[in-house]
Amino acid sequence: MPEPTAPDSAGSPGSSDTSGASSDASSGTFDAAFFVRWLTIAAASVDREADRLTELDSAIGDADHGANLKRGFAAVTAVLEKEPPPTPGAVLVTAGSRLISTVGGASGPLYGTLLRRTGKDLGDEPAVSRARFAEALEAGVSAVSRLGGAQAGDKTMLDALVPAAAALGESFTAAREAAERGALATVPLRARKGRASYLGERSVGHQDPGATSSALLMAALAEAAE
Amino acid sequence: MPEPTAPDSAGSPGSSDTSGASSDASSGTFDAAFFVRWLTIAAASVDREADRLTELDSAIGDADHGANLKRGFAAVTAVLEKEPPPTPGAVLVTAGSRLISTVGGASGPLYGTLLRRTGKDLGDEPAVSRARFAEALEAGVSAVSRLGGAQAGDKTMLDALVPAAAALGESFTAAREAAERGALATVPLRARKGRASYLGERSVGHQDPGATSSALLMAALAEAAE
Amino acid sequence: MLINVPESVVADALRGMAAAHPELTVDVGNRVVLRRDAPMAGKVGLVSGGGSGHEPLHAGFVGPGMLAAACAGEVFTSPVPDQMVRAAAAVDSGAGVLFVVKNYTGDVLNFEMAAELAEDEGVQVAKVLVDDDVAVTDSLYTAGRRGTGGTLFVEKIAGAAAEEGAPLERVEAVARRVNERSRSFGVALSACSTPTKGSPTFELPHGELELGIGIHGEPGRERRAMMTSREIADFAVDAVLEDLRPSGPVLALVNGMGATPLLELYGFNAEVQRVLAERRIPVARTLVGNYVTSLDMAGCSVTLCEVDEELLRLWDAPVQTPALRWGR
Amino acid sequence: MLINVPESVVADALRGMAAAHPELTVDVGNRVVLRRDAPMAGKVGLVSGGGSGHEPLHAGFVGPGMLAAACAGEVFTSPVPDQMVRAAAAVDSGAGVLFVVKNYTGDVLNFEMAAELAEDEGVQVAKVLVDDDVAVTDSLYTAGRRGTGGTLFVEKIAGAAAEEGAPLERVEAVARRVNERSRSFGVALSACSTPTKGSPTFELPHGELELGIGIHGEPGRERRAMMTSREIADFAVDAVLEDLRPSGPVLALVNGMGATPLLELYGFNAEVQRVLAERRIPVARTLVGNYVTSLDMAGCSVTLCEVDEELLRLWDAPVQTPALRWGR
Ligand SMILES: Nc1ncnc2c1ncn2[C@@H]1O[C@H](COP(=O)(O)OP(=O)(O)O)[C@@H](O)[C@H]1O
Ligand SMILES: Nc1ncnc2c1ncn2[C@@H]1O[C@H](COP(=O)(O)OP(=O)(O)O)[C@@H](O)[C@H]1O
Ligand SMILES: [Mg+2]
Ligand SMILES: [Mg+2]
Ligand SMILES: [Mg+2]
Ligand SMILES: [Mg+2]
Repeated sequence: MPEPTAPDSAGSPGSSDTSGASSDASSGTFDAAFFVRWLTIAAASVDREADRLTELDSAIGDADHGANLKRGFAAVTAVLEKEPPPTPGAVLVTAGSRLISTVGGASGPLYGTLLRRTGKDLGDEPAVSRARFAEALEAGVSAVSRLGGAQAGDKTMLDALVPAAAALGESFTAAREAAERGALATVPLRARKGRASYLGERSVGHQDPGATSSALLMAALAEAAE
Repeated sequence: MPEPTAPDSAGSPGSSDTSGASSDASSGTFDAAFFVRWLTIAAASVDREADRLTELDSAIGDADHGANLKRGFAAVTAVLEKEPPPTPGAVLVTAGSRLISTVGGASGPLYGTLLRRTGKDLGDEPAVSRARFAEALEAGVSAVSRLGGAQAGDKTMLDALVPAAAALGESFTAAREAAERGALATVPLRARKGRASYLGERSVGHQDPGATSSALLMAALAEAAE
Repeated sequence: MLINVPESVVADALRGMAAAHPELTVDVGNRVVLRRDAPMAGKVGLVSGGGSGHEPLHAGFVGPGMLAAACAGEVFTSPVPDQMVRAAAAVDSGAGVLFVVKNYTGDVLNFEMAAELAEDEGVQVAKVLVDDDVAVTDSLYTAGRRGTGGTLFVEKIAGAAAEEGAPLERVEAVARRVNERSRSFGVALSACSTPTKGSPTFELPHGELELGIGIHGEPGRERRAMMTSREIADFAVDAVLEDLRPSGPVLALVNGMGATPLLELYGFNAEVQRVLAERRIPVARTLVGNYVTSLDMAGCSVTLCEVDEELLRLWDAPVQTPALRWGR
Repeated sequence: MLINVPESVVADALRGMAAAHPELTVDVGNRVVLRRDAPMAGKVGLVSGGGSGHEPLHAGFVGPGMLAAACAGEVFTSPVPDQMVRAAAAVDSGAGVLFVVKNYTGDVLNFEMAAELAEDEGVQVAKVLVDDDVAVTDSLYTAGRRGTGGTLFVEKIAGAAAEEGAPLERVEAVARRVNERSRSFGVALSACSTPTKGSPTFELPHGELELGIGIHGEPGRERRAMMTSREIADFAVDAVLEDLRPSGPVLALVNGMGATPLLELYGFNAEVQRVLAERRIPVARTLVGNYVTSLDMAGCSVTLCEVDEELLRLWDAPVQTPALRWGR
């Protein structure tokens, strides 16, 4: 792996996939088009998996998470297609604003804030390194945590986002895998935030829909980077 | 069969049970206690069969016939037990009035009228012959037909009551059997009166609940006479 | 079911109604709900009633400007004559009583017997039969068209006439006029469960519906694969218009059968209004809600009533009942 | 389901609402329902909203004496900030706006963002969170108590204060007071089906019920074998009283979740009143009906609100909305 390992990912569980044959290694920096590609792939993935997300939300929530994100990401791709913003930061801020204006529910402001804060942190650089992006994403994830008052372990999207942001310093693949593991790890947890918290013990044994959609977003990122 | 055959039952299909070992032959006349016994047996039978009557009414009506008659006949036995009327006519008039005051629906006024009219026809005779009763019952059945504007063949209680009244001239058993046949014969009919008529062709293939309860009443009568 | 035992459902509901509506007199023993100020001096009293399970019809329509009394039967079972006799005696101020009767054999017979008995007691009784449901052909081969949503129009408009002090013949004539100009058509998306039976009155597989249902949980005239709100509106409105052919403006009642969410019902109303606009029928007033229900049945009905100026004025007149309330 | 496609359910309902209620302004594009006379000079505007599927809450409570505007989100999904910003701008007469927000993460976040944006536009915004549901313990381990039936009390009573011309701080204080004195407990006898999912949100076998449910089709805290109306009333009222311990009279809301027939709901009210009498809690007013619903869920909730003289006066004050209407 020619790129430097982000210091804070040192203690994270290593990726089992060490081939590293993604565009990570070669590209070096990522421009606005890359971020548009990411969100376009994410939108397609959310659209495909909407029913599964809704099904998960039906078990411990209110059965709308899939429809919410599908609506929001469709709006995001529409605006990005119509007027592609010039910088990575602008892409993310635009996309985040669009999510806030179209999703509603808990996930709208939270995902919207994630993208907006990450984008703002990137400033107006025309292209960013993965390390820089990882740093910005951590800022975005912190903003989500502040806004919703949740921590990793509360059985929310943060259980996927926190480890993913940390692992992004290592590689896109590592971020994807960390998010997937984080989402799976929500199954035995008892929810402390969001609607699932109303269920108390009965939330145990179900995977969190928001953590699952976060894993989809990270998988889309890894795919965009391939 | 020592008793005279009622002239109008001559053409009716003969009873398959020719043993005639009921109290018909022996008693000659029937007093108030007999009519109370009839209605008490009828009440027990309606109570036992209430769910089946409701089930039948559920198919082509509104699922209340069993509950209606159960409520009404319970009220009838209560009043007859408390103050047993002195004559057959008074028993039937009292019972009919009670049905009218407690059943509601279509069957309340119809069965109420059946008993009241039959009872009125019997006047204040202290005991009546089966032939006299048969005559009075025909008057009661005619009153039902006038009140509800229905005829035999319309898929109503009249499909059991009309042949039963006619056969009662012959024997109690014949009346019971005629009522049972009449009730069964409603299955292929298309309803023209009552709620079942709303279903048009879809009423075909179901047995009429009112004809079924009329058959129960006639079976109770035969049992009382045994 | 949210009940104690099936036998006490109606009495329990009346006790609960009494607690919620101190402005009404609720005679739980006789199952009669009355205006507190009955008899209203010099005014005709409207008395209606029928089987329970159609709430808020009828007791929810008792109050100034609508019914003077309502008699509650068992679930889907006409009340008994004694109830109507008692109601008539309680609301008659000498100006007479109008019985509003939905056209079902049971209701017709019980109200008829009651009218005879009440007249024996010296009350002047007129009767109007409501038979607005076009799903049933009114012929020798049926018990005649059923009374459904049109009942609300009859009770509101005749109630307003009575409130104005119109004499019995006039109130009766108004009621008859409203009924003659009202037509309904209903659709079920699920069956309902009566307390006694405890399970759905008929089997309706998911993805199918019943067209031309009444309000007693009986199946309709025809079963079909599920239709969209748009298609149902087309079908129901056209079924009504085929029979009504209004030349003037109409009142529209877009009624829920009980379990259809208001969200869906309002959406259905949008489609009903669309069809009416396409058919060039002006709509004077629209009422959307669960008013003439069938326990927990999912579904809806559309009732149209062609109105002239007088009927519209009477519709708009103040009404103060648990379920309908406006003006003053 | 009586719909066209799941995606258009909310817009269709708003169009239908516009047709039925010419006395309201319905902005279908922005999903905001407004009083026709907004902004009301010198008066605070109450703005509420939330996911759809709880009708008549909130749009059915828009009108004189209650809400100035309601924002409709997708089914069970909080509206987006843009809607509340638009509503605030439309109803602000300079006297400021009170956001009435049910305590759900989504609603809280979206209304918070809206408040910030509206204040940027020069509108003075106060917020009150409704969290009356005692089935959820308000602790670090939950998102806090949910807002359910108490919302109706807050919107009605604060709406009356606004109508009287009380300044923003006062309207806000009244709203807060009502919320602090309101507690609810809900029970489901069936799950509900959202348009998107098209099937029940959870499996509830016949003969079982869920205790401690919210209004979003989520399961409750506990599943039990079916209870009688009497037992449910005991359980629900005691759950509320354990938390509320009123020393004075209460308002009682006996609320249906959508598919429970009014007949059953009134019967349930009789049991609720019985328990309250047994517990020696005087009931000042009772409201029975489907007001804060969960689509086609069968079930009920009980909300009690301890009132002083002022709150009772404001409750009794005239209100003119599609779903609540009295006085004047
Ligand atoms: N306070 C919170 N912090 C972070 N994530 C949260 C919080 N509350 C909820 N979530 C996430 O949001 C997801 C639900 O989103 P969604 O279903 O779209 O919204 P809603 O819960 O309003 O219906 C949950 O699965 C959880 O991952
Ligand atoms: N016009 C009529 N003449 C004679 N019998 C009738 C008539 N209408 C209905 N019935 C009988 O009444 C029965 C239904 O009684 P019930 O269910 O108690 O009353 P309802 O139809 O009012 O619910 C029918 O099965 C039929 O036999
Ligand atoms: Mg959700
Ligand atoms: Mg019946
Ligand atoms: Mg009946
Ligand atoms: Mg939601």
